[in-house]
Amino acid sequence: MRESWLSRNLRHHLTAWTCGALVIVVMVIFLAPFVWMIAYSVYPSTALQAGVPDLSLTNITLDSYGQLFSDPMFLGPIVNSVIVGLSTTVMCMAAGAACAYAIARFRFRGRQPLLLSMMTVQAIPVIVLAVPLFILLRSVGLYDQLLGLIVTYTAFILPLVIWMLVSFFEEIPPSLERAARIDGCNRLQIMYKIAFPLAAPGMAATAILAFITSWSDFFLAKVLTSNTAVTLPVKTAAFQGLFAMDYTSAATAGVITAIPVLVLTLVAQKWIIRGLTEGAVKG
Amino acid sequence: MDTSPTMSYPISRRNLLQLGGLAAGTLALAACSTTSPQSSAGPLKTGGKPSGQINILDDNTNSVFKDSTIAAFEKQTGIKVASYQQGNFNDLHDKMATMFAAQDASFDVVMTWAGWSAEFGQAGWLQELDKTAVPSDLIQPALDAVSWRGKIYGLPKFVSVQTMFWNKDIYKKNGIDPHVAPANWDEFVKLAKKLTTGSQFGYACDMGNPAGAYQNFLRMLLICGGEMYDADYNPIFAGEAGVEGLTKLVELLQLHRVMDPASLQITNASDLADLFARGTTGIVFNWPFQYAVATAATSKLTKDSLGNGLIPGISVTSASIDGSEGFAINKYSKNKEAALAWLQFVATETVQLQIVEKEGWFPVSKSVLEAPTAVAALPVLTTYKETTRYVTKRYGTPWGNEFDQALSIQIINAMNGKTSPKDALASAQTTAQGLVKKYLKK
Amino acid sequence: MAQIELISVGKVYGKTRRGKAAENTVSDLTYVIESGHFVSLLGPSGCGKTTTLNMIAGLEDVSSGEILIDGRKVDDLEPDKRDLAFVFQDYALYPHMSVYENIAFGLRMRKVPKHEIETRVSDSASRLDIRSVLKSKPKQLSGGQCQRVALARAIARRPAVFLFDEPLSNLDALLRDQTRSELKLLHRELGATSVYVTHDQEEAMTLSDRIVVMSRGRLEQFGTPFEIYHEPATEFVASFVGKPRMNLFTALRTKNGRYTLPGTTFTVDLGEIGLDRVRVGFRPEECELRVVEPGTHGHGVVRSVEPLGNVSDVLITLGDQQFMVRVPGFGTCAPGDRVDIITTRARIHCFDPTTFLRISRGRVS
Amino acid sequence: MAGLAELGRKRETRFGLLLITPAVLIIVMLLGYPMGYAIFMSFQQWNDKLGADHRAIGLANYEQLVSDPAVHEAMGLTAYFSVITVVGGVALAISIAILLNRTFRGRTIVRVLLLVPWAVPPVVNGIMWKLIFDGSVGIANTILKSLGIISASVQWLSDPAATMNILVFAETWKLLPFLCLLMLAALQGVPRSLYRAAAIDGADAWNTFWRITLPNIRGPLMFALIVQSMWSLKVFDTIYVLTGGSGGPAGGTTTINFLAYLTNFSNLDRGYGSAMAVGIMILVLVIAVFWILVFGGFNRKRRAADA
Repeated sequence: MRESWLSRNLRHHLTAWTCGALVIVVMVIFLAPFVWMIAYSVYPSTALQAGVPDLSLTNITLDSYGQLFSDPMFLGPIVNSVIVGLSTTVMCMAAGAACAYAIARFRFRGRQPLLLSMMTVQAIPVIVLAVPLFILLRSVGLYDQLLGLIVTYTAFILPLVIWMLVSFFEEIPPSLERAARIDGCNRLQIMYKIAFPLAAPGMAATAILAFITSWSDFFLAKVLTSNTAVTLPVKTAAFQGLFAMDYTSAATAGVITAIPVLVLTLVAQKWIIRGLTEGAVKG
Repeated sequence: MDTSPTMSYPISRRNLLQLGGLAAGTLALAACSTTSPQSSAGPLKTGGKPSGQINILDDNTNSVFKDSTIAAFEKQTGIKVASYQQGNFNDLHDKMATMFAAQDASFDVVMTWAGWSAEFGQAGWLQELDKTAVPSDLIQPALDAVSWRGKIYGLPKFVSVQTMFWNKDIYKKNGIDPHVAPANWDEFVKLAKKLTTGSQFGYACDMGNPAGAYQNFLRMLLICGGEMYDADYNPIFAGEAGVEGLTKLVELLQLHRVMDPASLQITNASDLADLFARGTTGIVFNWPFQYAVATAATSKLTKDSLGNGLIPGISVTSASIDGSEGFAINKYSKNKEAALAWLQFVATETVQLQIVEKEGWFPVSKSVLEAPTAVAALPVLTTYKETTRYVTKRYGTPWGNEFDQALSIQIINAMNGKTSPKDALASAQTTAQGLVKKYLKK
Repeated sequence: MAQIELISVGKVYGKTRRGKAAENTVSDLTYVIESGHFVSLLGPSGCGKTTTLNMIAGLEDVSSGEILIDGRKVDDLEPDKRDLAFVFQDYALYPHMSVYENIAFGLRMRKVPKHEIETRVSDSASRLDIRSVLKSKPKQLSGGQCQRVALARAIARRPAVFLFDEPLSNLDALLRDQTRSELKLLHRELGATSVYVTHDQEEAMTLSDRIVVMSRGRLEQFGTPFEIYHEPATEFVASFVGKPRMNLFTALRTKNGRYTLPGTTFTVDLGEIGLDRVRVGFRPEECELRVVEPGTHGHGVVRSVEPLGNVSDVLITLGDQQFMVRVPGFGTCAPGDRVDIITTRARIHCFDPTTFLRISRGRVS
Repeated sequence: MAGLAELGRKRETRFGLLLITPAVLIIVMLLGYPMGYAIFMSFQQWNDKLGADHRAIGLANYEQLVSDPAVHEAMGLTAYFSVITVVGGVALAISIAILLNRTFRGRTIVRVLLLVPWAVPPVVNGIMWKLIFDGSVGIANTILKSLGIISASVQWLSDPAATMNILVFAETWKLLPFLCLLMLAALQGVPRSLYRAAAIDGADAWNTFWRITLPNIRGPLMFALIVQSMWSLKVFDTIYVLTGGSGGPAGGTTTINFLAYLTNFSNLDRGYGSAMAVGIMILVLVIAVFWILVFGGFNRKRRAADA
């Protein structure tokens, strides 16, 4: 009896240790590349490209950050990205929340097909739309304009936003909205006094996802901007130019591009996962 | 409660207007995009006194324009340069193709080179220039870079030719006289072997992307005395010269092991320049800007430790490839005369001298090439003058992109020993024949 | 206070399309809820009682007929213009607002002055003894507290009409009884017209001035609890109201004019009603049992005895029917005993077997 | 009488439509119209380098699509890439999720940090892996050399197969964390009591996984497979940055989506390129339907067994 108890205990310990070790391995694989890029941005590249990388702390320098942040050619894209990201998010949430609310609450023909076609949009390769989109935006004077990027991103991100939000709105008990009607809210007030606050966590997650998606986009920004509206990923990729490859700057730009997204993701991770899984289960 | 449409709404009126505009644009789209470019009355001539304003799209190779040329141009001609935008070279092709396809006129002047002059010229997107508008003393490769099948689609802004750069420090370390360039390919191979020790390689190149693979093969083809196409654009590169050239290139990597294997993953000339500047590579064939990179403060080399000379030949004494750039005029431009004025201004002696002195590129006109101040500022100019005695070609064609892609697959497979150079080139030549047939049918 | 009048009110979901008939949820409801009355809508689930309540509230449109409140047609009035309060089955407390805000919300929406809101909130809160939780969020409250908040929210509004949608169904049994009594008191104090939806006949009986019994979207009976219990208008009402269920069976007229349960010796005298077949009902608590002498047959055999303490329910097999009799205490019979059923003290309910309507007749002994 | 009620319902519907309109309008105008335009282009002989005169050629572009060896090559690469990233990625995600579903100290922080790769924009992802796998200065060689695994630098990005594997690795690295968290959330939705019941019924770990865990995370699993399939077929940014915009070396990373890009923007063959893109879209949809059928079928079979 006693012996078998011991061995069972031992087995448990062994499993725990193995799993612990595995977790550490997984985390190293997941984090090391990014850490290495951070290293590239703070060490002079000569120190890292030596046979044995010289990682002494005295070598650390923030010069490349200072350099990039004092370069108007780099600051412009940062500002652009922030404006585009925020405006896209606001527009997505405004149009998306209204649409998702209607889909979740009102019965009308074509409701289900509408939701399904929203999903189908996800299947469209961006590449096919680039030329017609360019022509479209240029003909209304939105080429290389932040607004042009904003409406384009809004269109691309809206389906996902709606898809996620519908599941959040469906979760709100209809009786709450009936109560609000009795209490004297009109339909619009029900939306912004009851439904939106109640779906707030989901809406926050969705908003963050919208921001991240628009912030990270590369291809559309590449095609739809040329100079004044260039965004951060395009600028970052451009550090790989024919006459401009500069590993340190590229790494620094990479870190700068990734940081806001990282922070937002970490803050909202719980909601993001919930939003996507719930959409998955119901959609 | 009243739920009529008068209720305030999370979409502002301005947005609605914008959406309305989009709707209108949507309708306009079908109408505008299938029409042909408006046919102008033949090639553009210099005429009258141009005025108004122009917009210029350039790559980011030259900073001299922004620094001083534009101001000088505006002062002299009275034409205003409303915007001068610099794009990344790698992004420019897609950007320009998209713009042209949409018949966009936001840029009057666009940067071009041999490949694009052919491609966009044939597409009818570049304004053809009349012979009278072209300065008389242009160097031929410079003019080639802006021409396609006898039609001139722009004016060159600088000339670029690959020459051989070497690291004198490494030469000395390995007991080689650093002042003498190899007279032929065999000497070069011998030299490279001597320079290859440990993690140090005698030779490196950039053939990681299709254009790079094309360039490296073309260089080998030329120094073997071969040609890409005959006079009627029938591809003939898979002949003896081509096979010999590619074989020698493969040998550098596989047999002599003097080529840095990283060469196969270097996708652009600047990476190659950086690699050379790190001081562990004996020899590279690169564009003139290698001089600036190698003598920069961050480089392991200095002016004194940088050697420069002709690329050694195999069947010929020497040969090289051209990478000259120029400016062209957008076919849809509303102010072509003013655009032409800019093209001509850039080709003038004053501007060319500045490009040589400040940027390290070669000039487009013979007179500047002879100017003593130019040589003083850019020692490699001497080498360039020598290269003008030998073949320098690029073969820019409208099918360049497709061809480079197809060729590079074969070249890389040959480099990796997966096919023989002969089979590789035969296969690429078949593809090329198809492309030529497709694009040159009249 | 207000009078509510329903005139052939009907509700249809969906449209008649491609030959498919639309589904009638509720049809032809006509009755008047008098001012100050507490009226229950009673029926099994799906009978349309909640739909009716929602139509009165204005949460759903009326498909046909009309609803008048105090003589005024309210069909196109929004819910908040009908001067009524609604207590929902799941309470429908706004989770993102504190209890105070929940109670105050409806008043704010009506632009009631701030100090007035404060008085009313604290009034209703003290009436329902929830002053201590005013600052809490609904999530922190127990079910009973939520129920009280929902009531307080309705009271604070001081509406002319209270509408309750099964407000007690989410409470446990003990709390339910207690709250029920409080509701009754509350109604007496406030005196407002109340419409109360429930499927629990006990609640309906104890609370109501009038009961509306519904089944399958139709009105079965509208009347006082006494009428509902003692003079059920239809067989449905008879079987639905009363616990244990009324014994109902089909009786046939014999040659001697009495009616008999086929295959048994159990007969009953209904007088002259002019029907050969009739549905007859007895309430279990109004019948009595007598164990027959050994050797005699009796009406039936005791199948089981379920003692409840003060009374016992005895199930008897009567031919091919079951018959339930409620006897005092633990009773005197055991399964297997042969018994006679004595109905002398029982009120006999007769229903037409085709229309299921009550057949009026005098008391039969 | 009925008129009034009708009016109410209409008002309701009108309000609903009013709410939906802006979103639908934006999507239709900025996606629907260009999409239609692209489909129109795919039926045209539309090669910009051949001049501006286009003509309708019916299904010729699609016929070329079926017979083009370059497409076959790219489809092969796409299949290789997708199968590994989708099936392998999701399987790996489930394993890691099971690992992380155990209780251990620092679990929360591990889960949070897990999202780091997902948050890295694709462009940055490409740059990052270039820093690591660069043949001459990359850290991968340095580490492997110092561990004595290799003696000379490996030129990862010069060999088509190796580059493809790095691409697979890079994309899996980026998307795995998200899939992990998705699976983790799904795992936590499986009632504990089921595991206890299974343990009492004597199910071993393997059986528990197949008969309890897997059927109960079916919904999220299907979602993960569909989403990952879409992403895998549409991968672009990382290839672009990692290979210097070439899809090389030797076309080794030219997946079907990248080929569509090259056809459209390098070769300027808009008609054929559009046909290719439309083909990709159909492929994506077919695969999504495939997964739904696989899981729907699974569902039906189970029910039949239960009955």
